[in-house]
Amino acid sequence: MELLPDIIIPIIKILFIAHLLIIGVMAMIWAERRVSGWMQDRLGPNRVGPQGLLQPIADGLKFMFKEDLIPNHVDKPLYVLAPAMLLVPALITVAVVPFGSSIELFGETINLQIADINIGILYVLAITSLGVYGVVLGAWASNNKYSLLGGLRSSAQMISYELTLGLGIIGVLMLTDSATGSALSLRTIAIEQGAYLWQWNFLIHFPAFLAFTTAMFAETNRLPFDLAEAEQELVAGYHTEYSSMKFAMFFMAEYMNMIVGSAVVVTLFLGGWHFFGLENVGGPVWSGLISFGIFFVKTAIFLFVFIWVRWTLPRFRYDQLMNFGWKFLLPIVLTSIVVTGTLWITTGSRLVVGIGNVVAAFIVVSIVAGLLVMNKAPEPAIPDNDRQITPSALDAIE
Amino acid sequence: MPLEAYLILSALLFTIGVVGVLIRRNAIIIFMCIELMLNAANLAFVAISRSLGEASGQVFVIFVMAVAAAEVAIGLAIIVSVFKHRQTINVDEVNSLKG
Amino acid sequence: MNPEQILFILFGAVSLIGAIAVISFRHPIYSALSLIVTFFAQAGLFVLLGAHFVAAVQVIVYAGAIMVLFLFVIMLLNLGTLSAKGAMSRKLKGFAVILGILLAIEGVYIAVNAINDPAVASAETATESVNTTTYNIGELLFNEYLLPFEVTSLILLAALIGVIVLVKRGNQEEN
Amino acid sequence: MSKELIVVLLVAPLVGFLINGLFGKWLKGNEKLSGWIGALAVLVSLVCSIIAFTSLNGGAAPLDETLYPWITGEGFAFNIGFRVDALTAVMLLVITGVGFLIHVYSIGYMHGDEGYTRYFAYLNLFVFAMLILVLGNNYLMMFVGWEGVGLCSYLLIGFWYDKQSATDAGKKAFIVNRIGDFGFLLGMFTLFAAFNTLDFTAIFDRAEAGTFEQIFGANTLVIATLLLFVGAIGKSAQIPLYVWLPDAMEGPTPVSALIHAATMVTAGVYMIARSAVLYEIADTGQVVAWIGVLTAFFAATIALTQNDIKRILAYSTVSQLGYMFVGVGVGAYASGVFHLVTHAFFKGLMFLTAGSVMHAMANELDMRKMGGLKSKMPITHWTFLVGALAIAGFPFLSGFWSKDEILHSAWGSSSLIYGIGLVTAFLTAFYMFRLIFVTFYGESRVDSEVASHLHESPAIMWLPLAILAIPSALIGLLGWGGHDSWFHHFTKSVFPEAHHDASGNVILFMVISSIVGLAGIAFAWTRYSKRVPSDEPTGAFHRLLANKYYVDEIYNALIVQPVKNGSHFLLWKLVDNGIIDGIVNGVAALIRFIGGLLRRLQTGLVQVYIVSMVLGIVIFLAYYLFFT
Repeated sequence: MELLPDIIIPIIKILFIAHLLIIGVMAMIWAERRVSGWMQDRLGPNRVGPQGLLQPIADGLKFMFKEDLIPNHVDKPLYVLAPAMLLVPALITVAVVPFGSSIELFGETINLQIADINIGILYVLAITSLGVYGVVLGAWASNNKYSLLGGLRSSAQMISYELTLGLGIIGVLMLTDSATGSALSLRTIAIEQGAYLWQWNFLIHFPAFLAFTTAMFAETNRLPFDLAEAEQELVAGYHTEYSSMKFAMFFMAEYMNMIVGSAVVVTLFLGGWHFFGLENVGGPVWSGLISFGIFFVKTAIFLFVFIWVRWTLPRFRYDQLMNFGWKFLLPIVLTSIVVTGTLWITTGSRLVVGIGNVVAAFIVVSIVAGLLVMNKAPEPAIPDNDRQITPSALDAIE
Repeated sequence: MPLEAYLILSALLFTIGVVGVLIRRNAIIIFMCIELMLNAANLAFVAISRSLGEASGQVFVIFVMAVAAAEVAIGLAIIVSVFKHRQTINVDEVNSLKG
Repeated sequence: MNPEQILFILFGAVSLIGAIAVISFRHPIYSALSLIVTFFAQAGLFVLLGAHFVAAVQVIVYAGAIMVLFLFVIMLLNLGTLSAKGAMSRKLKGFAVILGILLAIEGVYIAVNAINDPAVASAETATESVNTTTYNIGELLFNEYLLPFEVTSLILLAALIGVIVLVKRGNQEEN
Repeated sequence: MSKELIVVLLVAPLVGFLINGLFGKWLKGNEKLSGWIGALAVLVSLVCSIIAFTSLNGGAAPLDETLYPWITGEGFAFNIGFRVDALTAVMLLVITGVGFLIHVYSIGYMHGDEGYTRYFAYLNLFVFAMLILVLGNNYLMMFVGWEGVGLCSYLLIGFWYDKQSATDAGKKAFIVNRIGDFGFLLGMFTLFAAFNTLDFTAIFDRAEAGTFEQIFGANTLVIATLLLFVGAIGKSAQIPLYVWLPDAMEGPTPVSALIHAATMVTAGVYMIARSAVLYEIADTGQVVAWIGVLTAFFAATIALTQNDIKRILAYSTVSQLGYMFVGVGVGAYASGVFHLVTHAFFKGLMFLTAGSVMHAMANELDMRKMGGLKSKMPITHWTFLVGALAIAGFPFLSGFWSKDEILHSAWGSSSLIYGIGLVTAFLTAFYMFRLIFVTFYGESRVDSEVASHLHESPAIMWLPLAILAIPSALIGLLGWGGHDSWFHHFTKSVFPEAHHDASGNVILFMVISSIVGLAGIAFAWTRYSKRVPSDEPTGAFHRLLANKYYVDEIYNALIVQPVKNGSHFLLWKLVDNGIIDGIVNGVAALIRFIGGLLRRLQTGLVQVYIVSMVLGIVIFLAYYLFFT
C-alpha cells in the first residue's frame, strides 16, 4: 500500500467532492429562490451580499443558532438519528460517480472519481433505496399523525418508483460493452458514450431516460412528487416536528440528493464528461479539468431542470401518483427492456433501437391510456365542500 | 478467514432467528426472525460458494432473495388481513384454530 | 491480524448483536432497524467473501425493499408493544431458549466438521482467492439455472396475485 | 352407400338432441323452432335411410364396416362398427319414417307444454339410440342402443314428472326392463365367452361352422339364445314381463306411438331376427313362438274389457308383438319382420289418432265418455278406421297380409299355435271394433262442457295422420304373394332358409283369416254399435279380465313385497343399521376418543407447534450427528 496513490489522493478527492457538494447545496438554495423569483416575476433574495449570494450562509447561521428543540412526545433515539440517515446516503452515493476523465499528476494517473467499483450502478441503487429510512423513521419518531402520513406516503412512493429507477437502466446496461471494464461500473458507462449527441444514451433509450428522470424526481421528494411533505395537506409532513440543524439536515439532504441524482443522470444518459469539440484539448492535466468542467455544466443544467419542474408542475394526487408509477412508468421501462434487447440482438443498430424504443413506448402509453379511459369509473357525486381529503391511514395504501 | 468462521457465524445467526420465532409473540417480529434465518442460510451459501470457487452458491442466494421477497409480500398481506379482522397480531391471541 | 480478519470480526459482531437486538427489543420498529443493521453487516460479509453482486442485491432487496415494507406495515397498523394478554408461559420460553442453545451447538458442530468433508476440503485450498464476478453469476443464472430462474418469476407472479386477492377481498368485505 | 352416409344418418338426431338439450333455454320462447329442429334432424336421417335403402334395393352389397376401435384388450376388441343390410334398411325406414311423422305430429300435439324443448331433445335422443341399436354390427353396439332406448323410454314415460303415476310408470318400465336387460347381458357374456367376440359376422359364421368354445357343452347356444330372448321378453313386453307396457301409456301419446308401438318394443323382434342363425342352430324358436302366441292371446283377452283407449291399444300392441314372436319363432323371420313393419305403421297411426281424440276431449281417455265422435272429427275417424281395419285383417289391407303370413307359417310348425293365433285374430278384430263403435259411433256421451269445444285437430296433427294412413293401408301389398313376395326377396339374404316349409293352400288360409276378421268386426257391431256399454263387469271371468288377470297384484304379492320386506328388515335394519353402521360408528367413536386425547396437543398457539417442531429437528440432528 503506497502512501500517495492509495491514501492521500483518495482523501483529497473525498474532501474535494464533499465540499463541492456542500457548496453546491448552498448554491442550489440560492439558485432555487432566485430562479423561482424569476419565474414568478419577482426578485427573490437580493439583500445579503451581491445578488443575495450570501443568503444561504445567513440561513445556515440562523439554523445553527436556533434552539435545538426535541419535543417530549417523540421517540428520541430515532428522532435524532433520522436526519443523519437521510443525509448520509445522499453523501456517500457520490463516491462512485465519475465527475471527469482523468488527470496525470505527480506521475500518477488520477481518475476523477472517488471509487470505481465494478458494481457501481448497483451501489447507487442500493444507497438510493436507503434514503427512504430517514424520511420514514423521522416521520414515525415524530409521533405526529401528519408526519406519520407523510412517512407512509414516502415509503409507498419510494418502493413504487424504485422499480422504475432500477429497470430504467437495464437498457443502458445491455448496450454497454463490458470489454473495457465491468458494465455495471459508472465509469465504463460514461466512457462507452461518445462525444456526440447521438452517442449519448438518452437518445437511444429515450423512454427509459424520461422514466428514469421522473423516478429520480420522485426519489428526491421534489415537486410534483413531494407528497411526503405537502405543506397544504400534511403541514410539511415528515419534518413537521423538526427544527434548527436537524431540519437543516433534511433540507440539505434534499438538495444533495438532487445534485447527486443529476450527476447520475448525466453519467448514465447524458454522456458523462463528453462533449464534442472538447475532446483531448490541452495536456493531460487540462483535458481532465475540462472534462470536469463539462460534467459540472451538464449537471448544473440538469439541476436547473429540477428547479424549473418544481415551479411549473402542480403536485400529484396520491392515486394519480400510484397510477402514474405503476401503470405508465413501469410498462414503459419494461417495454423498453424487451424492445432494446430484441432489436439489439436482431439488428445491432443503436439507431433502430432508439427508434424502436420511442415507437414501442408510444404504443404502450396509448394502450394504457385507452384502458384507463375505458375502465374509468364514473365520478362520484360528492358536493364540493366534502371533497377535502380526509387524512386517514387507510387512504394511503389504496 | 477460514470457512468455519463464516459457517459458525451463520449457525449462530440461524439459531438466534429460531429462538426469536420461539419466544416472541408479535407476528411481525416472528416474521423478521424468519428473514434472519434465511439470511443466515444465505451467508452459508456465499461462504461455501467462495470456498468451492463456484458462483452457483451465489445464484442460490439470489433465488432465496426472490422467494423471500414473495414470501414477505404474502406474509405481510396476511398480517394486515389478520389485523383487520382481529385488531391484533399477537400470535397467542390468534388461536381459534384449536382442538 | 490482517484487514480481512478485522473486518470479519467487526461485521460478524455487528450482525450478531443486531440479530440479538431483533429478538430483544420490545418495539417492532427497533427490531426492524436492528434487522437492517444486521443485513448491512451481512452485506459487508458478502463483500469480504468477494460476492459484490450479492452484497448489492442484499442491500437493494432486503434493506431497500423488504424492510421498507415491514416498516410500512408496522406504521400502517400502528403496531406498538403488545399487551401481556395470553402471554406464553415462562416455562415454555425457557424451554425454547434451551432448545435454541442445543440447536446452536449442533450448528457449530456441523460448521466445524464441514471442513472434514473431502469435497469441501479439497476445493478450499485451491480457490481461496477466486472472486466471482457478476458476469459469472449471470452466465450461470441464464444457462444452468434458467428453469429455476423462470420458476422464480412464476413464484413472484403468484405472490403478486395472491397479495392483491387477499387485500382486495378484505376491502370488499368491509364494503 | 358409404360410411359417411351412415354417419350422417346416425349423427343427425344426435345433433338435434344436442341443440335442443343444450340450448333449449334459448329456444324456449320459440317452441316451433325447437320442434322443427327435432323434426328436421329426423328428416335428414330419413333421407339418408331412403338413399341407403334404394342403393341396397338396387343390388348394392351390404355395408359392414368398423369406424374405430372402442375397447381393445388382450386378445379381444370391441369396435364401433355398422352393418347395413336388408333387415337394417327396413328397420331404418320404419324408425325414421314413422319417427319423422311423429315428430311433426308432436309439434302440434305438445304445443304449449312446459317441457317442449326437453321433449324434442328426448325424442331425438331416442331416435339416435334406436339407430345405434339397429345399425350396430355387434352385440355390444346393439346393447348400447338397447340401453339407450330404455333410458329414453324411461325419461319419456315419466315426462310429466310432476304426476305421481307418470313417475311410477317410468320406474316400473325401467325396473322390469332391467330384468330383461340382465338376461340380455348374460346372453352377451355367454356369447363372448364362447366366441371371444361380439361381432355378428364372426359369431354367425363360427356358429354355423361350429368352431366355438362349448362352455356349456352342447347347450351353449341354447342357453345363449334363451338368455337373449329374456332380454327380448323384457323389451318387447312378452309374458311375463309385459306389465310395464300398459302403464307406459302415462307418457305423451306420440311417445306411445313411436316408442311403445312402432319402434322400441320391436327391438326384441329385431334382435331375434338378427340372431336368426343362432336360433336356427340352437332350435329354440319353439320357445319363442309359444311365448309369443300365449302373449298374443292373453293380451287380446285383457283388451276385450278395457275402457281406456290407450290401454286397449297398449294391450293390442302386446298382442301384436306376440304375433311377431310367433313369426320369428317358427322360423318365418321375414314374416315376423314384415308384421313388425306393417304394425309399426298402423299401430303408430292408431296411437296418433288416439292422441288426436285426447287432444279434442281434453285428455279424456275413457271411451265410455265418448261416442258419436265421427261427425265431429271426421279425419280422425277415418284414419283410425283404416288402422283398425288393417289390424283386424280386413282383406287386402296391410295387417291382412302380414298376419296371414305368420299364421300360415305357424300352421307349418304347429297347428295348436295356429289355432290360438286364429282365435286371437278374431279377438283382435272384436276389441278393435268395440273401440271404434263405442268411441266414434252411437250417441254422444261427452260432457257438455267438453262437447262445446270438440273439434278436429289442427293440420299439423291431422296431416301426419293422413299421410300415415296410406302406408298403413297399403304397405301390406309389398307382401303380396306370400313367400314369393317382394319383401321376402328383399330380405332373403339376411335370414337362413326356413326349415318349416309352408304347406297347404295359401288362398284357403287367406279366406279363413278374412272370415275370422270379418266375424270379429260383425260381432263387435252386434254388441256395441247401438248399445251403451255396461259400466260394471258382470260375472267372474269378466271381472278377471277387467282386472287384467290380477297379474300386477300377483307380482306385487310374490315379488315386490317380499323384496321390499327383505330389504327393510334384513338389509336395512340388520345389515345396514346393525352391522355396517355399527362398524362405521365404532371406528368413528374410536377415532373420536383418540382425537379427544390428541386435541389437547392442538392448543391453537402456533409457537407451541413450532417448539415441538424445533424439538424434533434438534433430536433428529443430534441422532444424525452423534449416533450415526
